[in-house]
Amino acid sequence: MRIPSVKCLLSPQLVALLGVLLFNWIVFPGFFDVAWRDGRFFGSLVDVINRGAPVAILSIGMTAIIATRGVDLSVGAVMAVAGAVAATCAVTGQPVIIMLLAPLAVGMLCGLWNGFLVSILGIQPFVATLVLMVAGRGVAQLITEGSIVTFNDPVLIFIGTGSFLGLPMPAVIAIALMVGAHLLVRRTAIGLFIEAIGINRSAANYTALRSRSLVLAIYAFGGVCAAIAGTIAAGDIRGADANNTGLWLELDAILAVVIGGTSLMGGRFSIPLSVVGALIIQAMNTGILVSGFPPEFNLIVKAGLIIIILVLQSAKLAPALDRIFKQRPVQPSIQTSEKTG
Amino acid sequence: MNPRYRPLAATTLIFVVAYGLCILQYPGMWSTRILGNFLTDNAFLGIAAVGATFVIISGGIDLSIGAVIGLAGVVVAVLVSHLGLHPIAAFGIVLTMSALFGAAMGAVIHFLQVPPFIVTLAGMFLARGLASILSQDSIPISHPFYKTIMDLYYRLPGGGRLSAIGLLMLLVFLIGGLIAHRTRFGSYVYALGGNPTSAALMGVPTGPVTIGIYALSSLLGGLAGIVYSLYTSAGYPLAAVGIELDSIAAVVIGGTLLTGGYGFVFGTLIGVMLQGLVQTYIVFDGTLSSWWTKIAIGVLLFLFILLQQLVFSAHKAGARLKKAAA
Amino acid sequence: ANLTIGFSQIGSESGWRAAETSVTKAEAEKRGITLKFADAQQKQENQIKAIRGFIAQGVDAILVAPVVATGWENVLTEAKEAKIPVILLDRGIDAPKDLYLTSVASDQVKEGRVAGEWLVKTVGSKPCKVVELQGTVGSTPAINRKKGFEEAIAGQKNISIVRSQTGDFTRAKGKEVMEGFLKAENGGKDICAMYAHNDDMAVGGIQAIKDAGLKPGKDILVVSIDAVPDIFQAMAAGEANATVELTPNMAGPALDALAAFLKDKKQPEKFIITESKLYTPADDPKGEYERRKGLGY
Amino acid sequence: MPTDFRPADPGSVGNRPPETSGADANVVLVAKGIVKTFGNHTALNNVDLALHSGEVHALLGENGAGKSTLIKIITGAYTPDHGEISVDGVLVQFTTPQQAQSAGIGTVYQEVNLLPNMTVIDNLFIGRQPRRYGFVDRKKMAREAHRILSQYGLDIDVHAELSTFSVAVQQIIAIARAVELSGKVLILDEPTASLDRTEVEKLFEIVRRLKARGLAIVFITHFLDQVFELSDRVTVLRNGRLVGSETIGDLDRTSLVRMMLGKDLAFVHAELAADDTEPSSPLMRFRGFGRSGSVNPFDLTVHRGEVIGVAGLLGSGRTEMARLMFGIDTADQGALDIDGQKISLRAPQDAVSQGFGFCPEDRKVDGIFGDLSVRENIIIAMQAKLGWLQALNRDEQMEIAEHFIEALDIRTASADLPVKLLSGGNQQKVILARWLATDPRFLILDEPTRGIDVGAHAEIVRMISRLREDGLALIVISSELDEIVSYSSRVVVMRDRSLVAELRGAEINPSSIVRAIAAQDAEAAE
Ligand SMILES: Nc1ncnc2c1ncn2[C@@H]1O[C@H](COP(=O)(O)OP(=O)(O)OP(=O)(O)O)[C@@H](O)[C@H]1O
Ligand SMILES: Nc1ncnc2c1ncn2[C@@H]1O[C@H](COP(=O)(O)OP(=O)(O)OP(=O)(O)O)[C@@H](O)[C@H]1O
Ligand SMILES: [Mg+2]
Ligand SMILES: [Mg+2]
Repeated sequence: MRIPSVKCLLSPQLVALLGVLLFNWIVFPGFFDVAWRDGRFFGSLVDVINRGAPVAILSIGMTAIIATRGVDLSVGAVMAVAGAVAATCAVTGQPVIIMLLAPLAVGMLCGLWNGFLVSILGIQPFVATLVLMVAGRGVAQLITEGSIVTFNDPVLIFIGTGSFLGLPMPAVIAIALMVGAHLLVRRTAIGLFIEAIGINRSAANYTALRSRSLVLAIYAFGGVCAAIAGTIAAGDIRGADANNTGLWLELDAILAVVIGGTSLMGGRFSIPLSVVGALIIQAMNTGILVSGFPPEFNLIVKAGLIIIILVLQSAKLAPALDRIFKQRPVQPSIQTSEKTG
Repeated sequence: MNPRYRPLAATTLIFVVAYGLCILQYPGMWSTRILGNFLTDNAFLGIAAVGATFVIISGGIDLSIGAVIGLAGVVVAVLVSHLGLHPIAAFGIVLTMSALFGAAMGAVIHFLQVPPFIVTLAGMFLARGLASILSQDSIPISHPFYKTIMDLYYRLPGGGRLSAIGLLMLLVFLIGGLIAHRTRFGSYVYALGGNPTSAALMGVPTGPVTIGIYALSSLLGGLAGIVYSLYTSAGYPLAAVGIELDSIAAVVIGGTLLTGGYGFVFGTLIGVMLQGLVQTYIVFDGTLSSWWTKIAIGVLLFLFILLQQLVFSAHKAGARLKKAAA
Repeated sequence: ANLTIGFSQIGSESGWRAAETSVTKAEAEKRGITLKFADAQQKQENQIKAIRGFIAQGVDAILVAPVVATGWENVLTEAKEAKIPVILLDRGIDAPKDLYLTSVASDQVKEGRVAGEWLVKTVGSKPCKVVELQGTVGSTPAINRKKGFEEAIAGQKNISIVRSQTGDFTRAKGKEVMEGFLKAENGGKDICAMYAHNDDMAVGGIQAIKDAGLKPGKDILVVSIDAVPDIFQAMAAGEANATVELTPNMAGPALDALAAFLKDKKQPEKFIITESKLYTPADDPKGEYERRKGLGY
Repeated sequence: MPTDFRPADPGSVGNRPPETSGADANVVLVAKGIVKTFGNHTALNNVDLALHSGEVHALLGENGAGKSTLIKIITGAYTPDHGEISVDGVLVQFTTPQQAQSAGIGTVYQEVNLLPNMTVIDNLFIGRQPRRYGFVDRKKMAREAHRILSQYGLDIDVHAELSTFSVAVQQIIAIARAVELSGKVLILDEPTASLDRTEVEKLFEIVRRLKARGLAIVFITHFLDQVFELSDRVTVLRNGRLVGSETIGDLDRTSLVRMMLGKDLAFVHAELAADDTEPSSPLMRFRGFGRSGSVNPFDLTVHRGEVIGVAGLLGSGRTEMARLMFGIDTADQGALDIDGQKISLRAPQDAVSQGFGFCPEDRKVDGIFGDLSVRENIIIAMQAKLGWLQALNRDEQMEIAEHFIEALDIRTASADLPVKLLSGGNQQKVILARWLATDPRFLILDEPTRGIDVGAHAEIVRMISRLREDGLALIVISSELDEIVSYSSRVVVMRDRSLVAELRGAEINPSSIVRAIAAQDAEAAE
């Protein structure tokens, strides 16, 4: 991979993440303490990447979808469905391979359904995925009959709570998925085509980009990402909570993507920056948890931080920031349109 | 007929047919009671959805409506029940506050060029947060004025009630329709949704219009909050959670394009009524478990959208795809 | 005669709620009653719509599990005009008493108090820092259960709530919040007890405690409310110390009262309060688990 | 609300405009020392412009010279970095186009900037709709709209959405709107690019009328004939600098071109088309090809190494025929053989895999990917042909892009600039490069020279000939008959969605094409 340029390290997203982490440190001085315990890292910082993983994974799929000028509101519901499927497989004693593949297959099916509505039937993404957002949670509850299906399967529990090289499994999965997805879109032409479709669908048609199959595939990928997140969420609490898994997470995922700099009007996107966006959101949540503010202030704090982040990276202010950074004699603005990372 | 109105006609037709089918299955659904309930029960949703229609036609989105409804209700309740203000004065204060709240969001959207999705999401957090700081519990409002308004209704033959808030909703739709289709501001809203760059070059004052659109949306959110507080005689910080999605769905079912630039206020009324119809149908059925309820709502939503798509895909194919990428 | 009753349920936000729904259905079936079920998806307006719909259909009676206490006067007046008796489940409402037949509910403040009293008794005079996992901000059970617990520990100088955050009544959030608390309170060494507004959050919290290398039930006492099967499993494993029961069978007493009323116009008691029973590991957790497993939790 | 443009510095009223010709009395608008930079690219460097009332002022220059940028600065769409603008001797600072409008400056920006989602009347009147009782008066607007458009010979449903009309109609509406708005100044940025002769004539008539009424008119075009026909004075820009302002009488064609390009230009002559030998090998054959409701069935055989020019009036169905040939619309009748094999075109992919290429006429809507870089815009069709997985790496892309940037003389600061920042003509070249990069054997060009400057125009015409010599088959749709004549080895004429005539050899000359186009009228007259 190319070495990220200084400019991208100074991207407003990373500055914002740093800012939120500093904020957390101010309200809770032990925030950066990391200990090694039972073969894994332990600390608030680790919690941020661990708890941020599901939204990060959702945002990976969501980034590509939004880049095509779409949106997927159903990811939260698909998480619930996938979790329910995984849990059901676990309690009915299915072989591990089925237990792991079944939720992914279901997630892909959900994604294909969304993609079918959007790309073949031409329904607006917002409503097309609203259908599954509503019905999907019903399906999940149908599978679990409204209760929390608890399981003791070591593999699922490992996925949700295990660790690898000292890092929590969810974070490892998220990082692997991020790197994989990023390489997939940037080392092939897929990324370019996604952007082209998002920027000008009509021109994409004139250029013979096979927009339909690509859009279909992207929604399917979004469904798979949601399924992975759902499996992790189930493994985390050792049970499938169809009522609450992924509830309102679609908004967090979209927020992460937008904080990551992808426009809801489609076009240029960056998967790593979306993941940074997800981390910013989680850092905010964790910060609120450890800060000791009364919970009725949670939303206000969150709103305040979002506004600050937005102002930081606002289109109008960005040039001003740029100028400040440019004054330092670091690598004079090698302005590549290549995406970061 | 002007082809522009075809989708609207199709949506209306779908509603009529769907209602007809419901009546065939449950004759009880053909009563003035149900018709009256449609208006009364959906009054606050309808009012909020009018605001959402403007926002969506302009190519934006407003996720803060539900929170504004909740906040407005709580503020009214605090002013009336705790501070002893007359409801009318409280209404005035709340409407002004909501309009300012929306204007502030519009200003951020316009001047800082931040996507409306995010600004209004922050607005949603802010409004909900303020509401739950003001009061965590729901505050009952027992002012006689509230009773008077809720007792104001026209009794239809057959036991139905044409309530004041139901009529207010119709009035808001009427005024909304006039603003959208018969005023300069309305045409600016469409222009902005069509192509903001062109609109600016053609002399549309994009800044004031953007601010106006979000102010209007929040103002109607505040009004919807007042109606909700009348409807439940209380202010509750968690009121109307998720209403923004319902109202957006109503707008879209009503034939408005989320990409902006195309839609009708009247279509939104049909969208709201269709949603009410689905819920009433499910209540009449009464056999669906919680999860089957969700699945049924999803499936019905899908059927409506599909039908609509089939009806006006021909209309869309030619014209819409040509939309310039700004 | 064959009765038709409408039941407006809040939604299906938790296992307990699902159990209440399935117990209600079972109780209705036992009595040969046709139950019209309407799920409001956590929205009061949907409940009001559903009740209006029931009135329009002319059902014989209406059961409501109200999502909030306020805002029922208008619609209940309509029901009264249509001469349809209404029975409240789970909780009372702010409305004139003549608008409903009876209310079958638990005393949520008492639930909190019972939990608090158990803690006071258990820790004695030792200093004890408590962390609290609240329910959804603004929800009635969260407010009341917090209130009751605080009342119970009010006189004890040695017991104090050091941290309190919302876990939204869910297992996942409960776990996440507890993780945060453990970091914030010296890796959990400073925490003596965890009080959760429901069992789901407690189960999540227990997992967080274990992940932090501490022993729930010993290093950190665990007390919560609801008595769902999974907390008995934890109790059997020695990981939970106490839970206060909230019975999902509100419909049984309600339908009994209704039958008596319809038969010979017998006005039932206005408030039927269900018991808030405390369960500890001494109360055969394994057996309780088995007894509850099939109830649809 | 619309009249709040403010004099920036009332003290400077009466500053002398840069032109010292003694015609100060009727100077309407002066722009002085305008500088505008985008990033580190200077689009305008110390440019002056003075407009007199009652004159048509042609603003000329190559693609990317800065003409449109200057217009946008004058009308408040951009703010200049330096320089000042005064109207009627009063310094002004327009911050929005609205203020310029209310100061009596009507503008048609390049690339029809209208609202495709709104009706014709909305587009004509937005911002100044007549009102009755506070509501806009649609009846009055409709009446007015009919009156206004009839001056341009346009009789259309004014309540229909703008997007249902062709680019040409939209262009006329944009002009009509600007004319209505202009009390002092009318600015037309390439208004004739998508108009045919008759419409251009109508426009000129109106412009002359406005001139007589004392308006100052700015006219940007790449058609030099039109410059000589209409304008009184010319100002020429080159690379963002002012080359000079001259009265038209002092110039001839060659000196004008030299001012624009900074060098002489060898004009291409029509001798290329003169060979009447039938190209030997037929490449493909459309038989009874058509689509109901769009294009009537036609027969056409395309040979290797020939250029088929397509002539016809606006709306005669030329574009629709091209779309059909490329599989954008699917033909519902007839068949296509390529090298004797039957091919079905169900989607553009099918066409591309057969080695077709298509430069659409509406580059903004169907052509460019605005936010993508010039490089990506150039390689994207080639990449689409290669598939999703076999990606060109950055260096390969760069090489291809650089090659075409040089070959077609695309003016861009770098290959990584978003293409939307290029001037219109350069965007057109980018799209051409995109298809040339796919190494096609059959290329459809729909109005390829629209909006292209003289130098590039000659270049493209030369290239068409070169491609043809390389054995490519080309179909070129153009409204410029001289141009068609200059490169076509065969000309087909369309009328009313049917292919009505085929001219070859010596028949290929403007007058016989005009005759073929107008045959219907002639028949009717008989
Ligand atoms: N917003 C912008 N950002 C960066 N560069 C720009 C922008 N707008 C224009 N340019 C550059 O400024 C130069 C002048 O462009 P302009 O559109 O004024 O050319 P033009 O003379 O109108 O050309 P054409 O005849 O092709 O329309 C071009 O090189 C273009 O790339
Ligand atoms: N002057 C006009 N008045 C009314 N309708 C028109 C006019 N010009 C074109 N149209 C319509 O626009 C549509 C587009 O036709 P098409 O683009 O295929 O024509 P064309 O020969 O390519 O002309 P152009 O030079 O505009 O590209 C046709 O359906 C035609 O009816
Ligand atoms: Mg230009
Ligand atoms: Mg054409």
